[in-house]
Order: sequence, then structure tokens, then C-alpha cells
Amino acid sequence: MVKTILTRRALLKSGVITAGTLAMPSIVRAQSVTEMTMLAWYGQAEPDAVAQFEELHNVKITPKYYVGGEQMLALLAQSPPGTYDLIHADAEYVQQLVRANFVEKLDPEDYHFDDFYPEFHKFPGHWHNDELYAVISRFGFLGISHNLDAVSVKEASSYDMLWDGKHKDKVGHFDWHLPNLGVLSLRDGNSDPYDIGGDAWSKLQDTTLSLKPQVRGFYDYGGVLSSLKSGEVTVMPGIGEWITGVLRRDGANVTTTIPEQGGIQFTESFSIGRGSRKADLARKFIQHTSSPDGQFTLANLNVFPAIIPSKVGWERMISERPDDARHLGIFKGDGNSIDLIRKGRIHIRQLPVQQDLADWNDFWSAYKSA
Amino acid sequence: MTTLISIRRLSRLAYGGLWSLPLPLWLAGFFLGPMILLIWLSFWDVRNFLLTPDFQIENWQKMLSADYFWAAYLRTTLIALSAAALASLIALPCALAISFFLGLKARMVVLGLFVVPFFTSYLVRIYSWQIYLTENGIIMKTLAAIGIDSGSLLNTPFALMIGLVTLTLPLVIVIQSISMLSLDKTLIDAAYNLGCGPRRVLFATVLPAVRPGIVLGALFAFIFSFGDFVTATYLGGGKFTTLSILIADTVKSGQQWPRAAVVALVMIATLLISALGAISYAYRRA
Amino acid sequence: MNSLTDITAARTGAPNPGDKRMSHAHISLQNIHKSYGEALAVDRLDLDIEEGKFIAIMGPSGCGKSTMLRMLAGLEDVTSGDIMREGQRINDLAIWERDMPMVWQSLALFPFLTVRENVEFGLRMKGVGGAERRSRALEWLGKLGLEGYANRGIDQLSGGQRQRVALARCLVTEPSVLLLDEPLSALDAHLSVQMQGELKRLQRELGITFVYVTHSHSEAFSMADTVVIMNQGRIEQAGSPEDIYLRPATPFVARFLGGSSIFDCKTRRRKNGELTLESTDGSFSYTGPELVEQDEGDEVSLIVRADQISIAPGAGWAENEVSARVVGEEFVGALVNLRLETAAGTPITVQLQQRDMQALDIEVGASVTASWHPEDGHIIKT
Amino acid sequence: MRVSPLTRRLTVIFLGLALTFLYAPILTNFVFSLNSDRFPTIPLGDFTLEWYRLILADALVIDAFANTVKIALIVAPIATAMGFAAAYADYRFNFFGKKLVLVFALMPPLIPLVVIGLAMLAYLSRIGLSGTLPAIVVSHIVLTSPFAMAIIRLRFSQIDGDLEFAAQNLGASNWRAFREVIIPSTKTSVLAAFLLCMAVSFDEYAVTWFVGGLEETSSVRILSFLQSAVSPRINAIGSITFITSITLILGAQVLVLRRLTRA
Repeated sequence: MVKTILTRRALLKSGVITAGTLAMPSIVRAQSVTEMTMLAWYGQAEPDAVAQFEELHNVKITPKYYVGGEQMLALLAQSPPGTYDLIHADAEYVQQLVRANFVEKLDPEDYHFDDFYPEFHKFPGHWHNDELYAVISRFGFLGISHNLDAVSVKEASSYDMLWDGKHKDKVGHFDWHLPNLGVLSLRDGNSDPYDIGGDAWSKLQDTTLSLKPQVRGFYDYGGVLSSLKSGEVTVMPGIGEWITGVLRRDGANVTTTIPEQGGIQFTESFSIGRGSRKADLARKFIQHTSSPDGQFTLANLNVFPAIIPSKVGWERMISERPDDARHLGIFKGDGNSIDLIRKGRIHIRQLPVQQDLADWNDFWSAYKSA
Repeated sequence: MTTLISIRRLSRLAYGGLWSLPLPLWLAGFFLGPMILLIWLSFWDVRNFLLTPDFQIENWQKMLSADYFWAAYLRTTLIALSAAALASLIALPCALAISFFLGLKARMVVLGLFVVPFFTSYLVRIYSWQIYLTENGIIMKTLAAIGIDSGSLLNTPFALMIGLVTLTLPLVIVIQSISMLSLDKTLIDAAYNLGCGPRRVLFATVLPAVRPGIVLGALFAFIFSFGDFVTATYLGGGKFTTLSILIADTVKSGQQWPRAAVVALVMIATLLISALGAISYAYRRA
Repeated sequence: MNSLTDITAARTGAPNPGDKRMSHAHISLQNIHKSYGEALAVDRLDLDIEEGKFIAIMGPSGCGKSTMLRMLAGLEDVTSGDIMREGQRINDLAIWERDMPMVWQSLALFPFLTVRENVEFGLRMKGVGGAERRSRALEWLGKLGLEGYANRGIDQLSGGQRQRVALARCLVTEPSVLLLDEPLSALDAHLSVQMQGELKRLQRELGITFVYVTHSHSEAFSMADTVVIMNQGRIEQAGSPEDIYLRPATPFVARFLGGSSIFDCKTRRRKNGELTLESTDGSFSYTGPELVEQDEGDEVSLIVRADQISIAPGAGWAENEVSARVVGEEFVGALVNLRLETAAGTPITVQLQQRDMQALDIEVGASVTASWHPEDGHIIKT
Repeated sequence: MRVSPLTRRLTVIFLGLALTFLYAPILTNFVFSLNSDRFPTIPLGDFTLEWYRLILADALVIDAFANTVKIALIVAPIATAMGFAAAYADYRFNFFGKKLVLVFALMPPLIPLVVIGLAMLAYLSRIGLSGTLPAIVVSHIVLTSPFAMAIIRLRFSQIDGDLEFAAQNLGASNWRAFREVIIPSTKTSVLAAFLLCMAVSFDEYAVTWFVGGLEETSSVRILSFLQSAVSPRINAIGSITFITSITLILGAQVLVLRRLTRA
């Protein structure tokens, strides 16, 4: 069985080579520029993100953008190893990538971990059996995103405001159970929002269901942006600066507040795809993303801004982009992003610990049509 | 003598085979495989978020016993039926106008105009509808200008119908028109000569004669609406969980492709039965 | 009934291999068998069609008449048997090699072509040049009274005009055989009668063979030289219209043609050579032409045409008498068809003049006596 | 049809309304592709060609667009030809298992695309065809040919079944009768089927995303913009597709019309 697969792979490879030889223009290109492939969320391989690296290493990065970790995993499972050199994923999915053997081991020495805040030296989701599989690129917080014309920062300092009668039919949801149930779990007072027992789980379900009369709709990325912008909804739990930062660039009067009860953290990272034939180049790319230059670029991506783990990167943000830095919580002193993490207000988004993921999902489906 | 027979039979077989075989062969090569995989997939297991080939009926039990599944099933059927009926009703006068009231040139141009929207990405068109329907959108502002206070129309059944009719109307009109244009005009003249009024002619002569076109148009509208994901997401605001949305949601619960496959297979069965029913009705001798 | 003198009897029965070669038959169907799986459409059929004759094939629907025509045209394969044309076996010729144009029941005119282009079609397939095609097509359109319609579309023509275009389309190729599959069934009665005359005239003038399938008695009997009556895939009778009318070969034919009364009888020969027929309705004497052919004790059907029967209010008028009840009447112009029923349930049809009917003064339900002369009637062995 | 002028006028007005309805989103799409605001809200921002500049400078968008056209131009003729063959076979011949084959041939459009995408990928990668343009072409033909078959079969159901035999009866061979009768009778529906196949191929994104690997079509591009980078670039791509297609289709019609009027 193994043998036949190997033969087929060999065949595939030779097929690829033949195809390459036949297509003359690509040879010409191949002589001058190396191509590297990246499986990523949208925006990670746009010119603003990779142009600098491409020029430096005479490489062209060809992206395959996905719109959900499940699609990404399914695609990888059905593609020959080596199809994707770089894989960009959220922390929850890195564990699944590792378990499915889709990514290569990394050497921590290769990357600029010294520049990072200590919290990110050994970020839990990226290590497995004490081996490194992914390097954090950037992260963000999820709390309450709100239109400042309708909801003040002070008002948004507690999740309880979501139930306020004056916001009836003005509350929107990003259509994914993990962040939404995470923040509502914090509102219920669970210290670890994703590690909750049976009682807390059923209480969380009641809490969530009681919010339904306030809810206008469930939106995907695009829908979240346009509904907040148009005023269709004025407040959304479980999203963050990754949305409001984009809208503010377009002149919308919106922001994200992390309420007293706490917020959720999402994390993006890069890994090297199993069987990559350009692993060296991929390693160089990840090195670049962890460097001060790369970190500064990542904080300001067109697709959406995010917090970076690099102290050196912070310095540059504060001096060069003070306004954007401020909104991201990148500033010196009390209440900055790292401070929030250290105070224990921020909890990493993860899969439910005591319940089956399917249970959370089923409940979310039921909630949507309730 | 016998060789002559066989040569003639052979050449006839070859002629028939040349027409009968390509599509079935192509589908056998590239569609049967995926279908079998899909059916097999519905019996797989998901362990540690990894799809594992297996043969267990738990996925079927789980989905078919879930209330939310049947609620979504009913909702999807209702939405698709309404959309098909609505699109057919709107298409009918249009197809009549195209086929009987327009000159040759105008007819070609108008049919062309109905075909063009197909080519402008459906995703883009639905995205564009949002600006009409949303809070402070074009419709709301227009209505406000004449003193009517309407809320946002987004995430309402109305918005769903707008989206689905956008998707299906051109196809239904084109199918109905093809059917009407190939109608024998003497049939209509004969009806008039028998003293039928325009209404009788329409209901007793034209409509029965173009029944295959009407039924087929409605069937396509139903199929498209039943499987639609885009309108339900962008204009329904995720509040109307259709089966397609349920599939997407199911996949989100940690690689539950097998359960999604169950939903998909139920959808396929439903559509297949509707299609066979509609087609046999369409071509039944009146 | 008709004035045709040119009567040609077609052969029936199994062909004799010896005289097959001698036959002057233009087209000859020999022991033709056609089945669709289990269903038998044509059963051991033999038929010779002579050149230049108008032959009409009729029978109830499903009798195999259309199948036979389609086999001639090559639209259906024969399961077994031979189709011969001028001595050549043509079973294996493709449709387009048979050169037997057909006028279709649906007419099958090409809607995307003009009238002239329709007529030119066959010539074009034969490779006839443009100018000649055009003049021949126009000539035929002229012959059929369609001058001036050459550039019209098919859907701008009336039913009768379409009929003529369909004819012109076939005849323009100057075939020696023309197949016609119920071509007049879509026309109204008046037009149909007019076309019948025209078809017969055309066939006479051109001298080509017409094979005409129809379910209409009037069409068959008014035009054909030979009428073939089929039932359940077999030929019941083939002969001149007069022959068939006067001497139906089987009770089926008599019943199919209608207008006759049929009595099932057993023969008994008297000393004087006269024949007595015993039936459930009584005994009848017979002195007609088939007298000599009958033996004692045969099972036969006695067929008496409606115009040979007279009725009276009481008995005692003639030798062959049956009492019956009037069950229905139908007026056809100056004639009346009376339907009677005997005590044994045998239906009897009587044809009377309108004024005789008035003189008799009978109504439905009345008891009457039907009678006929011993020399009338026709006996068929069953 | 003979109806009162009023009915006629009302029906034509209704037709106009239906067209307006279908073109309303296309119109706003145009407007917002020229609007400086990133999110489509009224009142409008300033006039700008920035979004067009952006996508025309975006190699990925250009590649995706080229792929889309390439794929549609290969898919549409093949799918139409196969759909036609199947429709003609159904109309003309009877063979064992015909119904079964037809049911099978009708199935692809019934499949929810979200899931068949994965199944297609799983299958195509097993036969060594995943992640390539041919993979997209192969699956698009599967998805579109049933539409072609249905539309052309609809036309066949209205053609007198004797026509082709009438031509043969007048001396046309199988192929000649096909050319003389079947082609003229079905050409409009074949054109419609061809356009529909192209359109479906243009619009398809779910299966394409899965089986295409690194190869993208413009609808896959639009989907990724829509789901993670909402911007008027979506409108700009939509407008360019619209202008291209309306030019092609109306252009083709002008050609056809000119030939008709000359004939």
C-alpha cells in the first residue's frame, strides 16, 4: 500500500516536472524567480505583507486563501504533501495540524523569540511534546465592538449592556460559536471560559438564549463589517479590533472595548508544510515575520491590524503609528495589551475542554434558529 | 447476407453510441467516484478532529434524530418552494411578452439582457443588494423621503426572496421563452378561429402547450434555491438556517464532514425525487 | 358503390417459390414477421403490390398497418421475412437508400425552411443543381395550386396547403412508389373529400404506386385499386373494393366494414340442392352464388347487407324472416339506418329510405319482422 | 397573440420592471466600484478609479480572470456538446437502462456544492488530478453538462419526432439528416445552453476552491474578498466581468441579427 502511494507520488512529481517543461513561460519565470506557496487566511500574501520579503529573496509567494480552519484542514488532507510550503493558521488549528502530521517541526533557535514578550516564548498551542511547530505572527483581543455614536466605552465595559432594552435588535453576532460563547462564558463569571463543567455549560446556554431577542443577525466577515458600518447593528460581542480597526480606517466611529469581565485572545501563526521542497525559504520567511521589520508590517496589514508579540516591534509602532498603536493597546503603561494579559483579563480562544466541540456547535445551530 | 445485416446494425449502433455514450461515460469517470466517496464519507468517523475511514451509522442517527435538522429541512423546502413559485409567476408575463409581443430584433436583445446578469457573479449581485436593503440603505432612505418609516429589510424573508429571485429569474425566463418560442403559432390561431378569447387562448392553449418549460423552469428555480448558500448568508443574516448553512455549521464543529455528508445526501435525495416528479409531470401527455 | 373496373386481386396465402420470380409485383412482402419483444405486430404477412396501383391498407388501430408501412420505408426492421422490390431484397437498405418518399400523418414539414426549400429538399439530397431544383420545385408547386406560396414559411399555410406541400415534397423527386400514412386524418371532412379526388387524379396521371394507410373506409374505398384489410398483424382480405364490399372473406371484415348483419349458422343440404341454414334465430334458405361450395354440417356465417333486408310490421312476407325489436335509428341524409335486435340477441342493421320509414311508422322499441331473399346474402366458412 | 393594446403595453412594462430588478444590483455595483469609501453606504464618498487601479495591478486578480475565461471557454463547448449528445440520444434512441442513465445525468446540479467540493477533491487527488486547471475543467463539465442537457432536451421535446426521419426518407443519410434537420431546429437552445454553461462555470466557487489548489478563478477571488477583505475591489471585478460579458453577448447577437437581416 505504502509502496503504491510512493509510486503514485513519484509519478505525480514527474508529471509536475513534465508539465513544467512543457509550459515555456513558467520556465523563464522559474529561472529568475523562485515560487513558494502559502495556505493562509486572506491578506497574508498580499503585496503589503510579502513584497519586502519577495524582493529580498527573489521569490514569488503564491497564496491559497481559505475561509475557515475546517476547509483548510480538509484541503490539506486531500492534497499531496508538499503542495503548500507555508501554512498560516489560528492557534486552535495548529494542534490539529500537528496531530494530523501536516506540518514540520521547527527549531526555536531560528526565530527572533528573544525580541518577543516572554508570554509568547512558549505559546501553548504551538508546542507539542516540547517541540515547536508554529511561530506566532500576531494576535488580537475579542470583547465588545461597538458604534461610539450609540454605545460609549464606559457602557461597553460590561457584557451586561448587551441585554439593555435600548439595544434591542441592534446586537449582531459573528457567526462562529467559539468567540461568542467564550465572551458570554466570561460574563457568566467562569474564570476559564472554555473549561467549564456541566452546570456552567447549561447556565451558559441559558444566558446565550436569553440574548436572542436582542439579536439582529448572524454575519460572516463581510457582513460584520457592513452591518456595523451601516448602523444595521451597533454592538457585537466576540469580535475585536480586527474588525473595528478596518472600519475606522474608513471613517466609521467604532471601537472595541475589553469589558471588566475579560476578553478572548486569538492568535495567528506560521508553520512549514509537511514535505515542503522549499523548507529553507519557508524558514527564512518565518524568520522575517518574527523580525522587527516583519512584525511592524504584520501589525499594519491592510486586511486588518493586529497586536504583535515583538517588543521591538512595539517600539516602532509607538513611534511611527501612535494612533493605530493606541487602539491596538500597544502603548506604554497601565492597560496595554500585555498588561491585560498579565492581569488575567485575557483568555486564549481554544476548543471546549469538558464538552465535545460538536455540542457547542449544535447548541449554536439551535440558538441561531431559536 | 448476415454480414450485411451486422454491418448495418453495427453502423447504427455506432451512430447511437456516439450520441448516447459521452455524457454517461464522463459522469461515470468523474462524478460516480465522488458520489461514492460522498456516500462512504457519511459513514466515516471523526477522531481527534481527523477524518477516519470507518463504517458507522452514528452520523445518520445523529442527524436524522436532530430537531434542528428537520426544522432546517422544512424551512429550506418552504423557502425554495416560495422562491420557485415567485420566480415562475414573475417570469410568465415576461416570457409571454418576449415570445409574443416583441419583434425579432427586440426579442433577441431582451433575451440577451436576461442572459447577461448570469455572468456578473451572483456573489457580487447579492452583495450589491445589501446596499438596497440594509439599515439606512437605498430603499429605506427612499421610503423615508416619502414619509414611510421602514426598518431595515435585511435578514427578512423578503430579502431572501429578493436574493433567490435574482438568482433564478433569468434562468426561468430563458427556459420559459425557449418553450414559448418553439410553440406552433397555428395552434394559437386555431384557438382564435374557434372563437376563444385571449384569456381562453392563454389558459387553454398556450399554458398547457408550454407546460414542460414552465415546470422545468420552476424545477431549476427550486433546485437552485434549495441548495443556495449565498443569499441565506448575505441577505438572510444567518437567521434562516437552511440546509446549506447547516452543512457549513456542521463542518465547523471540528471536521464533521461525515455529518455534513449526511445532510448533503438527504438534500440530494429530496432534489432527485422532486426532479423526477416534476419531469414526469412536465412530459406527461396532457 | 364505385365505378372502378380496374380491379386487381392481390395474392394471399404463402407464396409459391416457383412463381415468385415470375411475379410482376413491384413490391413484394414475403412472410414478414415483426415483433417487439413479446408483442407481435405483424404475423407471417405476404403481400404483392403491383406497379402503378393505388393500394389502401386499413384496419383497426394496432392491427399492424402502420408498422407495415414503416417497415417498407425502412423506419422499422423486419424481424424475419423479406421485402422485395423489383426482385431485389431491400431489407438491408437504409431509410435513405430506399427511395420511397412518404407523406406523414404529422406531415413532418421542415418548419425552419420555406415552402420552396421544403419541396427542394429531396432533390438537394440527391445532388440536383440549384437552378434545376428551383424550377422543378416551382413546377410542382404550380401543379398543386401553390404558386405564389413558394417563399412563405410553413406556419403561414393552412392545413390543406400544408398537405399539398407535403405531397409536392415527395412527388418532385419522381419516385415510383409513394407511401402515405393517414395523410388526411387532420383535415376536416370537406377538405378531406376534395383531397381524396385530387390524390386519385395524381396517382392516375403519374402512374406510380401509392401505398396508402388509413383507418377511413371512405378514403380507402373511394381511391384504392386494391384494399387490404388487416387485423392483429395479419391480412384478413385483400381485393378490389367491390370484391371486399360484396364478398367479405371473414366475419371480421364484414363486421369491420359495418352495415351488415351476421348470423352464425350450420348448413343443411336439401334434396333439391337448396341449402338451409340453421341458426339460433331460426332457419333460413339460401340460393346465392356460394351455394355449391357448401357441404352438409359446415359452420358458417351468413352475411346480409343492410340494403338487402326489408322490414314489415308483421310476419309472413318472405321466406327468410326474423322477428326483432327496434333498438336505434340514425338518419344519414335521405337514408335511415335502423338497428334491430333479435330475441337471441343478434344485431341486425337495415337501411331504408326516409319515406319508407315514414310509411312504416315505427319507433324505437317496436316489434318488426326483418326479411331478405334467399339469393341475397353471402356465406363465409368459419 | 391578439390581445388589447393595453394588456400588451402592461405586459411589456412588467418585462421592463423585471429587467430593472435584475439590473438594480448591477447598477449599484457600478456606482460603488467608483466610490472612494471602502464600505458601500450612502451618502457616497468621492469619485475614484482607485479600486480598478488596484485590481488591474493585482497579478492574482488578473491570473484569476484569465483562468476564468480559459476554463469557461473549454468547459462550455465540451459540456454543451455532451449535454446535446445526451439530449439527442434520449430524443432519438431507446436503449436499455436509458431512464437510469438520465437520472444519473441529472444529478450533479442537485448536489450541495459545499460538500461535493470535498468529495471531488478526494476523488481527483486519488486519480492524480487535483490542484490543476484540468481538475477545475473536469469538475465544471460535470456540473454544467446536465444544464445543457436539460435545456436542449426541452427544445427536442417540441420537435416533431418524424422530422429527422422525413429527411432520411427523402434521401438524407444519418449525418446529413442531422445536419439538415437537427442542427437548424436546436441551434437557439444550443446557444442558450452554451451561455448557461459558461455562466455556471463563471459563477462556481465552492468546488473550484477545493479542486483548484493554487489555481483560482475570479469567483473564488471574489469569495475570498467577500469573506475576508470586503472592499470595492469586489465591485470593480464585478463591473469588469459585466462589461466583458455584455459586450460579448450583445456583440454576438448583433452578428446573428446582421446575418438574419441579410438572409
